[in-house]
Amino acid sequence: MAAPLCVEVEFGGGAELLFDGVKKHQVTLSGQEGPWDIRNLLVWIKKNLLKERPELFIQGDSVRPGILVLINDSDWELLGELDYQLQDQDSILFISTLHGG
Amino acid sequence: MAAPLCVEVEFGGGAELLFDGVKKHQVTLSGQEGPWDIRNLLVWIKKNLLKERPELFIQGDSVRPGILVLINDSDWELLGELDYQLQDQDSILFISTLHGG
Amino acid sequence: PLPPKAALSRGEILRYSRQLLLPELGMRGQLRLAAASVLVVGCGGLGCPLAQYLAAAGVGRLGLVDHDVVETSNLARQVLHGEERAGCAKALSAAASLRRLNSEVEYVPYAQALCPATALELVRRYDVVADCSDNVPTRYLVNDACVLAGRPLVSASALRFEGHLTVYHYGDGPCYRCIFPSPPPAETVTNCSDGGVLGVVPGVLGCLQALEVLKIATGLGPSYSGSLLLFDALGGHFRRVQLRGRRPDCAVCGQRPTVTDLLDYEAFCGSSATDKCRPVRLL
Amino acid sequence: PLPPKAALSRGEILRYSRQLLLPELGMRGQLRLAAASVLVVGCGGLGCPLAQYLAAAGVGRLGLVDHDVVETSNLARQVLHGEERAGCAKALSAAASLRRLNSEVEYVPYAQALCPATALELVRRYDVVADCSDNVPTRYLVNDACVLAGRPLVSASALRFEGHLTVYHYGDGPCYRCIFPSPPPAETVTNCSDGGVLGVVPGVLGCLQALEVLKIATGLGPSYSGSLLLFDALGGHFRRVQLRGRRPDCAVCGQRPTVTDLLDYEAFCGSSATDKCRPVRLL
Ligand SMILES: [Zn+2]
Ligand SMILES: [Zn+2]
Repeated sequence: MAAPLCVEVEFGGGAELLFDGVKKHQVTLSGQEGPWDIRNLLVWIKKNLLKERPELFIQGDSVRPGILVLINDSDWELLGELDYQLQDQDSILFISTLHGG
Repeated sequence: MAAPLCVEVEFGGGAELLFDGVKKHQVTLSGQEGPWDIRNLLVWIKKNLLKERPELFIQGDSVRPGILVLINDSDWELLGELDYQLQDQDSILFISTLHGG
Repeated sequence: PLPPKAALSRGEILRYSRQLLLPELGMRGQLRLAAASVLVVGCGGLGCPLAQYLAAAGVGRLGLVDHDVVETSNLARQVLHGEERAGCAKALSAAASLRRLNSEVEYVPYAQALCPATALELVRRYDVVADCSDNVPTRYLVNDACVLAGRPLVSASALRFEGHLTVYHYGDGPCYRCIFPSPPPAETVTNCSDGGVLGVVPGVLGCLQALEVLKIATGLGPSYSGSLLLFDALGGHFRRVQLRGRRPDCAVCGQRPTVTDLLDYEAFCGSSATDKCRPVRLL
Repeated sequence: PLPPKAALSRGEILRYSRQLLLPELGMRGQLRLAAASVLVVGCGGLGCPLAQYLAAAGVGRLGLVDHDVVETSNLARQVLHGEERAGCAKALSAAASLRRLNSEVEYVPYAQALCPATALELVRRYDVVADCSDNVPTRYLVNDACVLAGRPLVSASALRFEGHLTVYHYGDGPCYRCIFPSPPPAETVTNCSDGGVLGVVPGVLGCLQALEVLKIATGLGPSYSGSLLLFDALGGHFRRVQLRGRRPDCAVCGQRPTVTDLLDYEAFCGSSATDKCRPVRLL
């Protein structure tokens, strides 16, 4: 049984508009059987934070194309993507890419 | 006898030109009788780092007017100015104010 | 200050439509902006991009102060002036260029140096002041005039590859004298003619300065009151540092001010606000 | 690419004197800049300030691509165009304004959309490309053309109060497809007409983008290859995040590329590069 975790979940680039316009969320993830990874976190976000139209944020078990995930300010691709195991006090940032000029 | 300290000393805004153009200096301050404070650090900098024209950096026992001192990114005035006691791994930034437009 | 504005014309609604769409700004913010006046002190490397974006955004009135005339060596950074403006007063050149971009803004060019005899009266006619000047006496003069007139001051500066930005005298925040009670020795002051500058560095800073002005004028509030932004263009680094609060013993904004009228700032600083033939300085 | 330049004229030395004073740039950097050519894709909110500072700094040749014409609703951020340019092609309007600022630069306006049939040939004529476009198909098209032609790509974007900046396909750094292998669903894409934008936000980003172009063109090297700058104008926050490196399995810059020619990017993205009457989108 893993201990509960506190993480900061942030949204930007417009992704926050799916979360009532709130950019920063302090999130407590309760202790559970296995460790918390990004895959679980996405399920948790969909259930607990997403206010509308989940298909604009989640696609399958990952984020939709055009959303970049940053774990402690580093591209999640460097850290195992969905399999990254969350640590206490991690900061997870979901940025919707901008295309405007 | 206080333990030796490692601090980062940085110069900017043109103050680095008195230090061979080097902006960042990793500095080890040896153990000494009393604690290291900014007053001592200035004496140390004058003796060990300053390459030319100390009067453009130091005036009396302080920095000359127009140089702003930041301790871990906070104005030294909030932290006791010359009397601030250095901690290991502190970052001390000396910024010469710019006036160009 | 201008009278409040009740509504936008159809042309204005079209022109500002992309800003009106922003819920944080919207019609309310745009109307505040249209009723706001901004004094730009210096139409050089900072003043050009700043005035450009303030005019484009639809500020009501822009005062443009500069005693200088356009020279070829200005054109690598002072983007409102063109080649055919060589020899023209910068304040007039800036106003002419801005009018092409947005003729609905009122432009008031002052082709003269800001001087202690008139600065206070001038600053009182505006809601927000942007210090885009290039010398120490003017920076103290603008600061003291803003404190005495009760106006917020958005200040930026740039030299070589570096730039600084902060907001003075806003809310409980410090003024320039709170941070720098004494002027620097004249021999330590470098200007752009001596030290050089990459033109786009004041470009970045002037845009950020315009953003702070716009946030103050629309009621969103500034981000850099009581903190200072340091920009290092070579490394692409931005760094925000925390400044002290207002000093109770500040000579101009403190509890018992000793500066209650504008002074002779050239004497105070030991340097000139307009002389361009200063000796080469080291720093 | 332009031929190397051996020396500056007396007029150029005067014009660029403040940059020539910078030891990191100097005569060597200025000559490299004078021999450099930059393709600006999009003459809107980003392209205007970018082209302005590249022209002012003395880049040798500036290509200016935009299929669009100037409208009143552009003027709150597209500062190179003026009121009297309404209805003119943006590429021509930009070139005309830039010529007033610096007639020594060669301007090549292309008043047409960048399209797959000609983009590769066009990009090959320039040393550095700046993506100042406003839609997804063009961003993939510019990226693929830069990778296939072997050119560094300085990319910025802005919407509402936010902006992003990075450098693609420079050294070992990733390309746009390395980061975004699949295009976003069309219904998640917001442009400035739908979402709004504060004009000075693309102003800040366009200036920073120009700075990256200048550092590449003068040999100083970029600061944002492999990292991404996030700017939040409401909070005044800058944040640099670390991106992945070049992906060995990238479809265009990887070890076994499947994209070896330019494609139909509108079909790939399911959206149009030029249609301005897209339905309102949420994100
Ligand atoms: Zn004060
Ligand atoms: Zn790639």
